[in-house]
Amino acid sequence: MSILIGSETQVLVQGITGREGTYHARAMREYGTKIVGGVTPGKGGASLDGWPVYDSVQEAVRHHRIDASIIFVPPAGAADATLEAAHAGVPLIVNIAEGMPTVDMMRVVRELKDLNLRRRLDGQPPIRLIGGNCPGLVSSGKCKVGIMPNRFFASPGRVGLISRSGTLTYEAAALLSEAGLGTSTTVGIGGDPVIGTTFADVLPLFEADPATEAVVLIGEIGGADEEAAAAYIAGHMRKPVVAFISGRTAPEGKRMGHAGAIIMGNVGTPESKLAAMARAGVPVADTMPEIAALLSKALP
Amino acid sequence: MSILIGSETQVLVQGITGREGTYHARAMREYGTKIVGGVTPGKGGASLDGWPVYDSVQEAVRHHRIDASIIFVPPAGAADATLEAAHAGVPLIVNIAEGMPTVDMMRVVRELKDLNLRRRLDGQPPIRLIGGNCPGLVSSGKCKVGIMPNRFFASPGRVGLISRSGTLTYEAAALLSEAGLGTSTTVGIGGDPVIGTTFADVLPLFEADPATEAVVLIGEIGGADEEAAAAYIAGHMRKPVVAFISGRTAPEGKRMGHAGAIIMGNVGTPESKLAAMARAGVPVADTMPEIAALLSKALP
Amino acid sequence: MKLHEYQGKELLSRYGVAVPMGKVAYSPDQVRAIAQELGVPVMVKAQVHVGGRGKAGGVKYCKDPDAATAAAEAILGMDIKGFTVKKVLVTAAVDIAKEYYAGMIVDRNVQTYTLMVSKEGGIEIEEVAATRPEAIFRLPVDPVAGLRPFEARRVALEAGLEGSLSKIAQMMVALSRACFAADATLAEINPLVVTAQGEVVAADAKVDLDDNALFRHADLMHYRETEAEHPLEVEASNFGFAYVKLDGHVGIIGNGAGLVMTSLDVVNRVGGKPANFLDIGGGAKAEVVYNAVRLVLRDPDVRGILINIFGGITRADEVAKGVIRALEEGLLNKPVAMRVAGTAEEEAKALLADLKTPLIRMYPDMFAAAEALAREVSA
Amino acid sequence: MKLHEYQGKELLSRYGVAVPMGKVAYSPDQVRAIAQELGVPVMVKAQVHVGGRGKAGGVKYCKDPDAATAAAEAILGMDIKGFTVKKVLVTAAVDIAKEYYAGMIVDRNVQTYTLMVSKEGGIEIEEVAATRPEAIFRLPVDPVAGLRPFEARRVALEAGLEGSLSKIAQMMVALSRACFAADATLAEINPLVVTAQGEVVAADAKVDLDDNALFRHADLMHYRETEAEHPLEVEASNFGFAYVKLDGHVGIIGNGAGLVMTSLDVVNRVGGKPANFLDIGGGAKAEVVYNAVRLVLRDPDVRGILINIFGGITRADEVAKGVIRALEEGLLNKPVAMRVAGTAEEEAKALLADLKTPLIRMYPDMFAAAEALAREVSA
Repeated sequence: MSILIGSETQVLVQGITGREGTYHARAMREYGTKIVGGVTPGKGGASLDGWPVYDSVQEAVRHHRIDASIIFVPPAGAADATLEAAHAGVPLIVNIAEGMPTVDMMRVVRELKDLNLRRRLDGQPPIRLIGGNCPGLVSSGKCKVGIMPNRFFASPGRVGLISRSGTLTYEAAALLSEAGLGTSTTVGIGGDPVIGTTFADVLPLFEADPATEAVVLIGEIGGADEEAAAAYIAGHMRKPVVAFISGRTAPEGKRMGHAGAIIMGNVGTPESKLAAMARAGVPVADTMPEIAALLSKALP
Repeated sequence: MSILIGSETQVLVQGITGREGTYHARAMREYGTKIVGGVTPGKGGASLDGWPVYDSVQEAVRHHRIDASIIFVPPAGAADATLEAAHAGVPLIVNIAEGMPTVDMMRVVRELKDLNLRRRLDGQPPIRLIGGNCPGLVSSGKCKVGIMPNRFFASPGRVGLISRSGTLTYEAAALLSEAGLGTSTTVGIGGDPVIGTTFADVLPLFEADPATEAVVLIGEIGGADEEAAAAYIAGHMRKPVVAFISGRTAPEGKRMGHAGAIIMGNVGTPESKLAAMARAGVPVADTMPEIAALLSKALP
Repeated sequence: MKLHEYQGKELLSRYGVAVPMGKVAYSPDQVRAIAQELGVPVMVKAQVHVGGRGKAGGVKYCKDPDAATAAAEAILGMDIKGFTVKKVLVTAAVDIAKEYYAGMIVDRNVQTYTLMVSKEGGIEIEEVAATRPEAIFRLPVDPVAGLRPFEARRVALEAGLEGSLSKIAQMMVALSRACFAADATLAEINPLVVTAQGEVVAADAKVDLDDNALFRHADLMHYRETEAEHPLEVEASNFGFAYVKLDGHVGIIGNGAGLVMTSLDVVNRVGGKPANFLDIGGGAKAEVVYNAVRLVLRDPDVRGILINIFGGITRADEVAKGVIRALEEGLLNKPVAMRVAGTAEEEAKALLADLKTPLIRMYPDMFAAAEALAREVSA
Repeated sequence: MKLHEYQGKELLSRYGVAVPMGKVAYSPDQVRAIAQELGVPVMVKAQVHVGGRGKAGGVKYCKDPDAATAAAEAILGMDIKGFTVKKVLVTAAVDIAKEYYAGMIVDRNVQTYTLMVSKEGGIEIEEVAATRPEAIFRLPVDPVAGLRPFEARRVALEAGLEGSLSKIAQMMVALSRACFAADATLAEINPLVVTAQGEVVAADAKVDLDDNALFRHADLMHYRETEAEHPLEVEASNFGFAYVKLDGHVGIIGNGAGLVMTSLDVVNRVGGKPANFLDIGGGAKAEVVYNAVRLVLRDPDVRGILINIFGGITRADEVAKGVIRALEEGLLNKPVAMRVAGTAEEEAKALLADLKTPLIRMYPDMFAAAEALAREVSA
């Protein structure tokens, strides 16, 4: 078992004929992902590595059951590609694009909310967006819809991993493998200020997932997603959660790489995040290796 | 009984301190309408004829149960005033403003649809907008939320009246009084291209209203609202309906006063409207006085 | 408000619609100068507020400045369906590979704009709509978000448009942006041309603006050309009347658009021909009615006037006073058939009954009034 | 991208925010000329990318051109928190009746902008937020529809703003329009002034633009002032690095924003002080790493470099090659503590182990690397 994706997930690659799109489509296939085709407007009818290329997502969904779409499109077109997938009814959209204007993401998130209201009234499941500016998802050993290096996700295991950071996700996954714990599903939610799915959206899925026994949450400074996650954990989670927060010594007002990693006044401070985790009874690792130790303590 | 409004309806007047607003607030009170107050931004705290004036609709709803709001605001501000009332939860909004940009109305109608989706999910009744550029509603002898001259609506009666035109509404009401039939509720839906409530929205209410025994529909050239009404009548109405269509000899491409009364190519032609009414078995009066005659024939 | 092709192109290009280089000219010399400046084959196109320029010979392809000058000489001053050509657009001729159609129109039935796209560009879209409606693909455009690129691509694909998909979609998105920003009621790019080089350009543009929204477009008011409208329409709009010049002999004045339309219908029904549509609006005073009567009388086609009033907010006696003033000032030289009812009906009838003139007659209903007048003016 | 007050006002005024007349000046003579032209008492205001100008004496009220010239002489060249004042804004002084605050900020928690309004204008909003959060009224702004006048009025009323309600609301709506149109991440009008005459003007403006959206704002690029940024930040941005200059002595290079932030944390934890944040991004080749090392070494504050790599898409051996190139070219004159793990970790370690230099040392984890380096550079 895993959350959001699994061995049967059929994946579409938007921007498949671009350099990044082609590279990662191949890497996903190597991992075991069922890629069924790709989209590049204007290149419909072509084929790549045996995959059919369509002009639009709508055309692709006419030919395949699409469970998820992953977007490799330059930041200026990423919002449009996301909406294209959403309006075609693709239930899971993973947006990799780095550098999208924040206003574009605001509008995408707003439109998805509307669309999901309508879907709810029609009895359809909601459309979920992961990212942008995220590494995607891996269901260890089954399916990857993302850009994570395959090697760190070879050990299916007991721990659900959620992170705002790419490299730290890989490092955490490697640590969990080494510690013999392994990962169940890994979700990189992305480092932008406005994103489709937050910690608090993913935690309930892990809580309900039989394959997940504990959760590692890798947060960072900026915003209040970690605080919201802590509130959710305190109120609803029975499985143990261990957190790590990066940027704890970053100065105020400086954007630390990620557009979302910035302390503005008293918003997004590490103090607030650490206090929220403490209130929720979530142990926070001071260093990455400490994560495994804290987990071992928490797990039965 | 009547539809949409009745003797208990509490009405707010937006733009009450303006010339039109004041004049019609008084005329409505004379008719018997329960006006509970008015709104003019920046004049909150004042009073007019004993009515309290508020700065915003939100403030007004804090002090009164508001069942309906009528808008006397210049066209440039009418969309905003409508949305203000809608977001404050006023269930019936009557927009009198003549000369609103069509794009403004498109956006208002779109937003109301969204708002009503949300309300539906929350188990709340929808918000209904009548107009713009309409004379409003009268429940004969009980309540007027509009600008119709009171004298033509003195005879409560058996006929529901819906119209895209103002003066023809008054004339029809007068004819129905003279004929001894009288009106139950009269709804002026307005002559603009994009309006909040169409014939087909009002017909089901008359069909369900015990006080209404027959319906008179006064349409005109332009658009396809009459065709949609005919389709509804054919499929769902048991009560007799008599129609009148003005502009039957108007030339193509000329805007006949109302922004919506224009034949564009083969859209909005009288032929199409007459054919639709014929298919639905709805007699169409050639002259206004004929309406009463056709009704008398149709009524039991 | 209707825009000329050159105005429409100027407006659309502000929002990102690519158009061929070009300028408007008022004389053959100016046309020569522009053609020389462009340095390529040009089109010389009559700028008139009426369709069918091409068939009338108002659009010419010219391979050099001499040909352009000759074309301008032929076209300037030409009469096209009653409109005299006073200016031409001189524009670089485009190397057409494909001709498509894209238009946005206020669509009452979907309560927003509908985008219409067809593979069959260059010809009258009404013709396509009438004969092969399946050749037009339609999409209601969200009035808050506007048309999005993915929607534009979808419609282009469904309509079977070929080549330069992204550029075609971009043009449609720009067209949509222009409509919302400038409050167009109609904006057509016809033909939307894909050139042999794969570029996408608007070779023609037809744009109508929403009169109700002009108050927020001070920057577009210079597009207004009072000379293009009927002089009486210009004057009526100064008075605030809804007035439309028609081609008959019976002047029509009434209160309320529906009632005036109905008066037109009645006049037609009894065999008369309306000379105009004139709505004095709600609550008109004697002065307004007086001005309406004067205006209608200034139309040389008018042989008599039908005044049809159902007093609601308007008082019938004010209407009577306005007509009487015109009579007293000696302006009334044509028969007036009046039907007055509703608010202040009795007072109006009393005022009119006192008159000792054969020119003003009262009738109990609009049918009788129209019939008598139609008989009189056709006699 | 941060804008100066005069740039922010220019931008906001394009969207309808009323601002006092004014011009930017670079010399006392220019200031005199502008003050004479304005012909009213003026404010002379330092234009620097840092807060607290007022307290530092960088803002002066001047009743006539002589006073303005004297103020300019005092302010131009002044040092404010390390920034030299090179230009001043000369602007008509406004007749303040009320001072309010209005700001729009990208708010991650509501996934759109939040409009913030307070009766307490003119002072630092962070201070109000910290001490009396109830004095700030907030409204999430629909990112598709933007702020609507009725919403702006509602917030103004709730916040207790008095007088000129419609004009205050109009200014907020214009502020919102500017944010969406120009992709601002922050836009503050502080104070938002209601004058004694009932006019509403933005007496100050602070605007930050979204760097990710600059590609669609060619018209705003001239606001960029490379001189205002740290020279190394300018150079780093030319290389495409996410680089932030900090005030310590330990240079930091890593791959991935999270990992670099964590490296900063570790250095701080062991008592060191980071000199910078530098993220080489994903998939960097040797050349990129070489440039990163060179860039960090050009910072005179740097006494040693921590290189922390967890190879994912980035190969650790490419990182090693980049560092070795810097060494071989003789550029490396400070100690480098390296932690390499992940993809191509073994290859990287083999390359580094071959080196015969005391300058580059490998550590098994980032903690050990940071600790050793911190000890070394503080010795």
